[in-house]
Amino acid sequence: MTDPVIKAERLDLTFETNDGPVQALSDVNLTINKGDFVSFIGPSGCGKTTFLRAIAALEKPTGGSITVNGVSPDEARQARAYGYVFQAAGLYPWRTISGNIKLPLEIMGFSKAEQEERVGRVLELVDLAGFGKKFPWQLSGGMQQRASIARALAFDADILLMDEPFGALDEIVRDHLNEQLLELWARTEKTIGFVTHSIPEAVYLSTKIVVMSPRPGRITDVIESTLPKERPLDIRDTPEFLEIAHRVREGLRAGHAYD
Amino acid sequence: MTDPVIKAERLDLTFETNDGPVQALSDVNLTINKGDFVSFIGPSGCGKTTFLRAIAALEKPTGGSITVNGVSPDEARQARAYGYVFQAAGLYPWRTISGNIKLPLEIMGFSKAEQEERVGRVLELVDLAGFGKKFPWQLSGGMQQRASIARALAFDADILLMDEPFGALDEIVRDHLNEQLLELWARTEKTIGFVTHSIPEAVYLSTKIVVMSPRPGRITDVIESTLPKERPLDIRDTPEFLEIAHRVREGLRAGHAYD
Amino acid sequence: MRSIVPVLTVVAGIIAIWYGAAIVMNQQWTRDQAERAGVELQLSDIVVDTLSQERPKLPVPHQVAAELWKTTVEKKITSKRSLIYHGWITLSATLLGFAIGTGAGILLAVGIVHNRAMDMSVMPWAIASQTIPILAIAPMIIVVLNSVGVQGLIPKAIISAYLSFFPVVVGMVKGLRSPDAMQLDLLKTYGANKGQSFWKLRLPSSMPYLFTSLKVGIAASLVGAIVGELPTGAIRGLGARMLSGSYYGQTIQIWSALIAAAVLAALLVGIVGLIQRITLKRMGMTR
Amino acid sequence: ADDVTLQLKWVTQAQFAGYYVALEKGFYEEEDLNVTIKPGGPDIAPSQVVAGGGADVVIDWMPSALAAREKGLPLVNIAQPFKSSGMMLTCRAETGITSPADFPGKTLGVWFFGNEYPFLSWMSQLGIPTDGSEGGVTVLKQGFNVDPLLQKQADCVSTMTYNEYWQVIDAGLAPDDLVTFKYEDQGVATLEDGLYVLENKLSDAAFADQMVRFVRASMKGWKYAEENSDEAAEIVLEYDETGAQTEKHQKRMMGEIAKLTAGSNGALDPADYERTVASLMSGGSDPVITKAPEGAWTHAITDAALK
Amino acid sequence: MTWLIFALVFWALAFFANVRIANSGHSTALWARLFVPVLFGVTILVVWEGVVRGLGVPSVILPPPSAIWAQITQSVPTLWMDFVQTFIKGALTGYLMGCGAAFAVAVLIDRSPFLQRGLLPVGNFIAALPIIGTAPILVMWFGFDWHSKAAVVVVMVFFPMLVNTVQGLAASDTMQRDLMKTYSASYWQTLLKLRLPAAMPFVFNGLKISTTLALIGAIVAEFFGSPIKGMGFRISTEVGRLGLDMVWAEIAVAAVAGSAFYGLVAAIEKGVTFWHPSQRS
Ligand SMILES: Nc1ncnc2c1ncn2[C@@H]1O[C@H](COP(=O)(O)OP(=O)(O)OP(=O)(O)O)[C@@H](O)[C@H]1O
Ligand SMILES: Nc1ncnc2c1ncn2[C@@H]1O[C@H](COP(=O)(O)OP(=O)(O)OP(=O)(O)O)[C@@H](O)[C@H]1O
Ligand SMILES: Cc1ncc(C[n+]2csc(CCO)c2C)c(N)n1
Ligand SMILES: [Mg+2]
Ligand SMILES: [Mg+2]
Repeated sequence: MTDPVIKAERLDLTFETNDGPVQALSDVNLTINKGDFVSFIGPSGCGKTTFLRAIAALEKPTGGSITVNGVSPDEARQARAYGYVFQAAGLYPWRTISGNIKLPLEIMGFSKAEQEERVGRVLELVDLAGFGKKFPWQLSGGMQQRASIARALAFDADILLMDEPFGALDEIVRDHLNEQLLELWARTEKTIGFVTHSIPEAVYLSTKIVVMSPRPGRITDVIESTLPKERPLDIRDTPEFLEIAHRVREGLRAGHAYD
Repeated sequence: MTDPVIKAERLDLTFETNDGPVQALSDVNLTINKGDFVSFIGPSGCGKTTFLRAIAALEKPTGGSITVNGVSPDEARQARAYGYVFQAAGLYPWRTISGNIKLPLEIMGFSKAEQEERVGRVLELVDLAGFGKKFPWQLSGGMQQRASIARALAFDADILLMDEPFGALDEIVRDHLNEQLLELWARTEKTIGFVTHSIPEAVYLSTKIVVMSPRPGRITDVIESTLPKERPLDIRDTPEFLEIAHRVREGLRAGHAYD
Repeated sequence: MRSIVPVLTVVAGIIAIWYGAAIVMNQQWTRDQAERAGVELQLSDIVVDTLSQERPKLPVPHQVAAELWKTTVEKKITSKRSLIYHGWITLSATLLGFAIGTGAGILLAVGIVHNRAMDMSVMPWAIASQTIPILAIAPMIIVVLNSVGVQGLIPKAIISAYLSFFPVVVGMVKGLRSPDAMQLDLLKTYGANKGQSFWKLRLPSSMPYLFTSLKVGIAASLVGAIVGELPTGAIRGLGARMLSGSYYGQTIQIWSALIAAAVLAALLVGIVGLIQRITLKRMGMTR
Repeated sequence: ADDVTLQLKWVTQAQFAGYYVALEKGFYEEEDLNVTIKPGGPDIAPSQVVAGGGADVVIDWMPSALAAREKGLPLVNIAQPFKSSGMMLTCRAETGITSPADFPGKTLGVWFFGNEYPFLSWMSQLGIPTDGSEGGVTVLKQGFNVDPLLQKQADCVSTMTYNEYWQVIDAGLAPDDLVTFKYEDQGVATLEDGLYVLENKLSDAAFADQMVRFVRASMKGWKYAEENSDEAAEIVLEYDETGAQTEKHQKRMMGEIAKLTAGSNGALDPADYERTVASLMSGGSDPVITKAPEGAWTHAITDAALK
Repeated sequence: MTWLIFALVFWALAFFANVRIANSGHSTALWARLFVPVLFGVTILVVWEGVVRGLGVPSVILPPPSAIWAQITQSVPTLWMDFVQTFIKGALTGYLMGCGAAFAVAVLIDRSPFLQRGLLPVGNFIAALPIIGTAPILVMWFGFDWHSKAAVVVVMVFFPMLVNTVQGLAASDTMQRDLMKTYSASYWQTLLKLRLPAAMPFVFNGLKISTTLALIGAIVAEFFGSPIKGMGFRISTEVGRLGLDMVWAEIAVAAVAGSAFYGLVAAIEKGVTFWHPSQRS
């Protein structure tokens, strides 16, 4: 459990815009080990998405370094290390839901039969069985988001990066998917980077919680979870859980201007 | 407080799709009075968005009737009765954030000075002051969502329809905006229709909570809140609050297939 | 089919304007003739005469219709006086040219989108190539092809292709670049190669642009095929009909060939439109 | 049989009847030739076609052939079936034009594309500027037809005695409504429709022999056409693939053409040649050709063909 | 032979140079964006010169670029006069009127589904009339001067512009339109604030294609009757006279003017549709 999978050192990232530069990440240092489940939490606009994108080589840092499995994020991407769930569903409008889920499978060269099998399985997982033949605009917002989660789970990436995947889901579906995700993680030993706004969700899921502060995005706290790996839903009522949640809330509040 | 603003009777709505019809709403009866704050809660895909769209005359019911202020939704729209926050931000990419917020103001013929004044005010309200000159793709997901809320608040519609407006926001911003919204509502006597997945949020904000069941979308429970109109944030720890929340959770759970 | 009534209404309007314009434009000639003959004219005489001149400045619809009827229905289609025969000659060059032009256009666009060197060097010259007046270099193309032994359909098709490839390039370059950042990013996270991003993302999202370009392109092909008939001796085809009509001042013949060409163009554009609708529908892009 | 390709100067019409008759009647076959006749048109320069190898022999007017020769394309006249010129300027009488002295200030339609030389040299002999300057004429590039005259966009247009003139008549104007100036009558006639080949190819004996046979058969065709005017016109109609020519017009054209070919047995009359050259060189400051051409014609072919 | 070899070697070198520059880090620099197409063009010219000289192509078929350049420098006044007549008076006027009319018609018929269904097919029909047929007629109607050329251009650019604008006006997405509906925005407000901006990428497609069509149209129309100036007049006259140098000199002017025209429209497009994904990457 101690090989560093993702290692960011003194990471800086600045966007050039029409009215001046925007510093999105500033001096970010973080090590994520194999099998870690890391949640990122922080106020809106603090750079969570940007950091995830930098890990997946979708943004180029303007300073510092980042390595994934010891190589550059670009090389890791070539090796198909990532499954990514974007903040918006981003389904291709000309493909049906099944077609969208098949997309990565086609690209990675799975056989037709295997594709069908996997599509069926993940649709089941996100509770969308029966909607495979619909087009994205025929689904509700939450259903689209679930479809995009299914798409990222359909193939076996070592690193799963999820940007607020459960944002548009109701509590009950959310709890259900949280359980499913934990089970998948325990079974497959994936490394997961997970952005969320829900403190209980972050605490429930993670082995490590990264609290970020607003612009320029910095890491203000990294909390190692002391919860056991086996986590029934009612662990959320234990004092241990509540204590971690409290610490996260304090960290978050510190970054805000209100009160 | 007893003029019906929105009155739906035996409402049915069926979508025709490439593989057969999808019934989104079935036999929906609901009366919303002037000054009500109504939350809609229900599993993903149950028809919440569809119902909001029907109120705003964006979808045509296939059965039953719906009136707004005693006239058809279409006529109400002509009278500019609605402020609508969509589930996705839907900002126009060719306008800056300020430009996007000005859009309804231009359409409704506000003076230039008034436009500037209001844009400044609502940007402040959603904590985006300083981002007016940016383009939508230069903002984070949550910031875009806040911009779209600002856009709907910039003008004074009598009926505010909000489709998961705070879904992509962290707890603290969310609490802050909840307070702001309640204050605005108390001040202006608006009628508000609000879709959310957060049970505490629904209970905290509403005078009436509508629980919906999955496809075909039906109303399973309408809960009148007994909470006072004045609601400090810590009302959420009172037994009364928890009881209502419990009732909502039970109603929600009944509509789910799990457990 | 819902468009029948609107189309007929518009056509009726145009025909009415057309008759009116014909009377106005042709009356000068009627008056001059009468003056030479020294007769006085009533208004009704003028109207009757303007609608039945042998070489009017603007032939009236029924004259053109009669000529069309005569040259399509009443002539065997193998006859050299049959517009169907000439139309077929032009159509075959158009289709071949369109195939070449579209193929080349799409290939160029793909190259431009995927290869920076091509983007930077080819696009400006593709544009410049279109500013060369085709009618001026067409004879040279014909002469050069002739000297290497290429004759007949191909030179015409090449000229037709030359005119149709450009709208396809411009539209396709735009279309292939239309996917938004998130759609591209998704494929990047899969480590998809260029070919995969092309087939799975760029090509599907370019479809609306492609079809718009194809509609313009097929009309341009037809014009190209007709232009190409001039420097090949203008012996067959709709262009030859127009030219010989114009050479002998046979306005009615020009107009009937013109209408035939326009019908052909409308059919071709209509077919592309139909394919567009079917394709986009199957892709779920029309709601 | 030897293949020979002939490029015409214009579309299939009675102007080229001799060649079509020779083809139809088998005169070329008798000479063991397999002749292909390529119609011309407004976008085809015969001299360019022969330079590009698209034809072995072309029909062209002498002014443009000599101008091409001066440009470095060595065209040689091997036969001259047309003795006289059919070109004229046709004006509407109501414009008040009665003689060339009335031209200044008027608008004249002229054919370009290499056909403008006779007009330009005539005007420069008359001393009338054509560049739009004071006291000159306004020149229009006339399209393919006589519309400018009919639509009164020009006071005069170029016509051929055998073709466009009759289109004006057919359009409803009477001969009395028109005033015509034939180049022949004005003393500025230049040689029209001659047969031209590339000079270097003539040194090839086999090619020269083909040309001899070609000219012999063609002249046989021309004489047949002159005598059987209506039949010749029908043969031309047969070969017109556009289906645009009318019998009435072609028969009348053939009648007029016969007048122009009448005086020729095919051999170029050196006197006509000299007159043409003189006319082209007399153009004041802007002559069509600047020095008398050398070797622009030969009797070698016609001598062998007609003996 | 040496000419041919020289041309081929030059081509190979230039090819490698361009690929190197384009794939280097400088590829977005201004100098690189100018240098690469220029080198490409120079290569074409060198190969052309080499092939013409190497194979001894007669200059009445294809003159070498050097001869064309000599002709250009000699005939500046004539070329300028022709340019003004054809480009400024004919093409530009026609372009403005044709694109303007097509745009207006697109907006008009967009308003009325009835007209859209009625006029669009008929509009396609009329605008698909080939130039060879329309030019003689328009010359007969509008006279020999530039007016008839402008009319030909109007007819030529109408269709591409119309199709693109109509397509563009349909390009806004459902949510964007729904938003306008909730404001109960009037037709004109929706048009001005949503549909026109969203249509701009398509509109500029039409405008760009039309630049080249306008120039071709104006030149070709002169073929069917003209005063004795203009680029089309000069080209057809000089082809007949075998003055191929002059023909290519005019073509060169046309290519430069046309490219500049296109470039100008493309630059405006970049400014107006900066937000479109195709302009952002
Ligand atoms: N393409 C871009 N161009 C310019 N600025 C950008 C761009 N993308 C992000 N930013 C800026 O970078 C900052 C961080 O954005 P980011 O999307 O990472 O936030 P986030 O933490 O994901 O927020 P949220 O929770 O709202 O999604 C923001 O201030 C945003 O305005
Ligand atoms: N345009 C459409 N065409 C066909 N079916 C549609 C369309 N829009 C919605 N639906 C269907 O109608 C049902 C209700 O959708 P709706 O968007 O109202 O759900 P929702 O309650 O808003 O869900 P969520 O919380 O996930 O946003 C879903 O089953 C969806 O598939
Ligand atoms: C553009 C153009 N140029 C010339 C002529 C006339 N023309 C062409 S060939 C020829 C001699 C043989 O008929 C004549 C007089 C025309 N009509 N249009
Ligand atoms: Mg984000
Ligand atoms: Mg919804």
